[in-house]
Amino acid sequence: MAAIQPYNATVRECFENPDHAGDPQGDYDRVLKSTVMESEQGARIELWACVADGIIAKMRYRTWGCPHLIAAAEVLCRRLENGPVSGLSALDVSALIEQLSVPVEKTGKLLLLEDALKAIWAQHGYAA
Amino acid sequence: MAAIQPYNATVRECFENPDHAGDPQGDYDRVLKSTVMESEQGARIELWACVADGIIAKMRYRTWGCPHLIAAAEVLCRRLENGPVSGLSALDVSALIEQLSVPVEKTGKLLLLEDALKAIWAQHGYAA
Amino acid sequence: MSNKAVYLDYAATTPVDPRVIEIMQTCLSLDGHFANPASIHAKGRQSAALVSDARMRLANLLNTQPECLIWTSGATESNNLAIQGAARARAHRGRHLITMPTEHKAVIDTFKALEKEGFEVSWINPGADGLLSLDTLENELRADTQLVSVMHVNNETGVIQDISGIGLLCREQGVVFHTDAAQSVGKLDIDLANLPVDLLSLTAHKFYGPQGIGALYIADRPGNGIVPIMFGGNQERRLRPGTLPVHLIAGAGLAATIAASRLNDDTRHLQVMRDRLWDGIKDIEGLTRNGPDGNCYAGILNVSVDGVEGESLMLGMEPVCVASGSACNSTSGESSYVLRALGRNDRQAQSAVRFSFGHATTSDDIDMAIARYRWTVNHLRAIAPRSMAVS
Amino acid sequence: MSNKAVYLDYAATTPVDPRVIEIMQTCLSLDGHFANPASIHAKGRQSAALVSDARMRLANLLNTQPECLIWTSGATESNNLAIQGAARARAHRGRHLITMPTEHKAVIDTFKALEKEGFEVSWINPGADGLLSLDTLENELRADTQLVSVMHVNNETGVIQDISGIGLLCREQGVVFHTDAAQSVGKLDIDLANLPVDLLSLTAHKFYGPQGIGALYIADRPGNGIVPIMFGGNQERRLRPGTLPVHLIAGAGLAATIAASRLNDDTRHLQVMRDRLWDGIKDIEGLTRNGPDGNCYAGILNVSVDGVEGESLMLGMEPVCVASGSACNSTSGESSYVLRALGRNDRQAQSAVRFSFGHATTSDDIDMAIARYRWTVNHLRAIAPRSMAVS
Ligand SMILES: Cc1ncc(COP(=O)(O)O)c(C=O)c1O
Ligand SMILES: Cc1ncc(COP(=O)(O)O)c(C=O)c1O
Repeated sequence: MAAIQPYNATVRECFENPDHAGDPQGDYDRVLKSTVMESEQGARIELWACVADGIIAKMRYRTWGCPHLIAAAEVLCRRLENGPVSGLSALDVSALIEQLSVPVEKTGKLLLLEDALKAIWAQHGYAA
Repeated sequence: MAAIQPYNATVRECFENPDHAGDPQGDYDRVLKSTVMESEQGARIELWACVADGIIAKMRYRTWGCPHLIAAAEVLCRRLENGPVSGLSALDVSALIEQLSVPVEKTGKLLLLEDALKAIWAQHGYAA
Repeated sequence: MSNKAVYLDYAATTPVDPRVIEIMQTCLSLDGHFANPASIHAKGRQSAALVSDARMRLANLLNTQPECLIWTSGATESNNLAIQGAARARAHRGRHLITMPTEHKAVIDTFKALEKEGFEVSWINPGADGLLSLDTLENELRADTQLVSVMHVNNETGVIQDISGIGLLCREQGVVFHTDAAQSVGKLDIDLANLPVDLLSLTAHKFYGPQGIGALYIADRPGNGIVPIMFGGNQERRLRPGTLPVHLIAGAGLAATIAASRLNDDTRHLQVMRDRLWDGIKDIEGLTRNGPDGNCYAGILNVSVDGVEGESLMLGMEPVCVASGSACNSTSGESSYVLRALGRNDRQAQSAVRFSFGHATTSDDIDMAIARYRWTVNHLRAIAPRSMAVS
Repeated sequence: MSNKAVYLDYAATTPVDPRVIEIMQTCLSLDGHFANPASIHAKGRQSAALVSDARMRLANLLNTQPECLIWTSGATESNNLAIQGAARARAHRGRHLITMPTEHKAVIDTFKALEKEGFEVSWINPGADGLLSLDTLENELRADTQLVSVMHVNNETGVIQDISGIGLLCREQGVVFHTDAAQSVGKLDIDLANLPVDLLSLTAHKFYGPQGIGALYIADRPGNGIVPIMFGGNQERRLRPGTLPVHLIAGAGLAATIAASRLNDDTRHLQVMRDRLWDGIKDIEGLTRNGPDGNCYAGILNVSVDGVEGESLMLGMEPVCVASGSACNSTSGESSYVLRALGRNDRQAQSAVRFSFGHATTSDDIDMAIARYRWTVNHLRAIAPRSMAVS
């Protein structure tokens, strides 16, 4: 029987344990931040990247949105934290869609996260 | 639960044992006969009354029709046979309807039998 | 009566397969799969999975895609949705429709309703064999013809129409072809991937599924759109709203799988039963077989007999359960319009008995039917006026 | 998941009562009552007797005559038949119709279809309490108004309309009054002998009967005729053709009897459950109850909460099965039009959760729902941007 399961295990795990949700605490060389929203009534996301010693020392997000968006933000932060700053340069949206089994009609939601990351990378670039 | 049973026990018994169906055999003072039909394609009935020694010595019928009509003819013959000739004068249709639990939409069928009896009574009258 | 009843009315409705009963039961109680498949919670999703599984099973039986199937309450609704839906969807192109007077009431009365709405319907009579002649159909097809509806297997006689030939003709002319397959789905091999059929109606209770559930197949072809007859929700591509009845759908799906698996065996069994019955009665004087020898579904044998009244014949047959004419009209009292269209007169049509068989039918059942039929015919002839005697 | 699921979505559909399951089973197999009730043989007559018994049971629940009830496939079909049927039957007298935007989709979409057909529909908004004001209705009634349709109990909020008052107004003006009672039949006391209702829709799966069977009540009054939407047979006074599904009808009938017997006890139980839930969450900041305190069916509690996204809220509630907005639209993704009509903004409407209870609901179920709801609201608020915070 075809299991109609809208959320895969990764989504569920991230939803239960959004370890990177919240504001960044602590002192960093630079704290980059972006805020993106779908519409006045729609989903929104705040994203922080804290840079120290040439790496991404901390990633944080806040979001009001569906479980896939929450999970996408969490997965992204886990992946980038403690990695090179170049990680901020681009989001592999299709890999994320696959990892989170995002249904086609919802893939648009992930563009929000892509926009948030782009805005941070732009800030980084201007300041660099 | 309301039993939806189109044929009561009397109808079933008469249908199984139509003892008076068939032509009359034997010698009688008078054999009165009538034939009535609903339409070319519809039900028909032949009715015989055999009179001897001032009584109805034998009643016989033949019919092509529904179980209620068969039963009505059988019941009528059983009732009149060996009774006074005045029995031929009239059919108590409503008693028959009750005895055979004839559904309303089918009561018209019994008029056929009434007509057959009337025709016999008329013959009797003319000849008397 | 129920204990010793011999059921030979499978064309009216079949009992439900025990395995189907079982799956239906798993859908009813609080710990089962009863939730609304449209609900997004976990139990709703389980129901949705069952529904999609069942749709796949039905699609497999018909060799088509699940997306082409719309659940309905039965073939009556499927016929109405297909015919009203296609006629209205294409009314701007033309208002000429074609069908036959030997169709099921659900088709006939729907076309009559469309006539009142301003559509023009050509009613093509069958030949003496019950079949639609392709030449006649070709002659009736016009530039403004939009829809042809011809049933697959006739419910009274078992006559099998050449739906492949009819469908091809329709395709050539760009006309939508609907077939009422209530009597053939699960009984004859139907391969929709290779049949030029646009719309096909079916109902589960004719193939050992539950009553109250059917489907409409809508071929995925340009121009094959229909408009709904009921409104109110997103279910079934907005073509058929209402909470999907999970137990009925699960039952219909399993019944489809079971039907596919036993199709050949069943057909052989039905042939044996039908031939046994025919052999047991064919010598009766004044007997007519309604429907040709060939080109007939094996599960139905319809006979008329001279000199015998139909209602009394039915009583005499007890406890054998058979149909007089179409079961769907049998409380209406009219004699069968299908048989009259085949050339039977009123007397013959009213004496018609439809015996129909299923996989539980035994030789003993058939022998009982033969015995009752012979007894009743003799009995009623003995009672009838000599003027009715068979010459 | 299914094992530990807590089902609080009774307004979407209920599990089937064990006694109802039992009677349904006696209708399925070869030795049971599965025959077509239209067949005149012995087994057909047994089925017909079951159907007439069930019709009587449903009539008793509603205090009406069995002749006034037509079996359908559910409330969606009943609504379509009533509304399309009455509007078209009276179209020669006038083409003005009245309903509300807070009706079920099966009513709304049917009226929208009639608008396309050339009928004029007045959509009356409810007050902030969800109720139709009788004064407003009186003002909207015109000489050419033919039909008013207002539901009894709202499926999202539980708001109970004054159908007696509405019906009286309609009677005075010679207007047909239809009510969608899908959410009230078997739950509230409905006495049709003393209610000025002309047409009433119901569905068995909302009161522990099976899915796929409903009925339309048609009051026996002059001028209350409807025309059918499907054609094809003599069943149901020619208003609804198709083989009558015996097991579904028998099940619906018994469910009606059971519902009547437990109506008062159930109501008390539902009140206790609802109050326990409300007491357990009402202190949450930014919480709004959708629907007034009074005039509400006890089996439904609908709440919105600020600062929380609806889909995530639904996931957080697992394994408690609740509805977001109306179950009937929940896969559509739109926020509830019913709540927006009550004055909620999009954000509030999309966060709405409908808890609905049944007689199997326990205090433990409620406590679990309270715990999950509180946890989820806190959890999601902690994740959300501070700009979304509840002030
Ligand atoms: C040929 C045919 N079409 C349609 C139907 C109607 O099916 P249902 O009663 O399930 O709607 C039947 C049987 O009743 C049938 O035999
Ligand atoms: C108020 C209301 N009307 C109509 C319906 C439709 O009922 P069904 O899905 O059984 O046709 C429902 C529930 O789905 C309902 O809650």
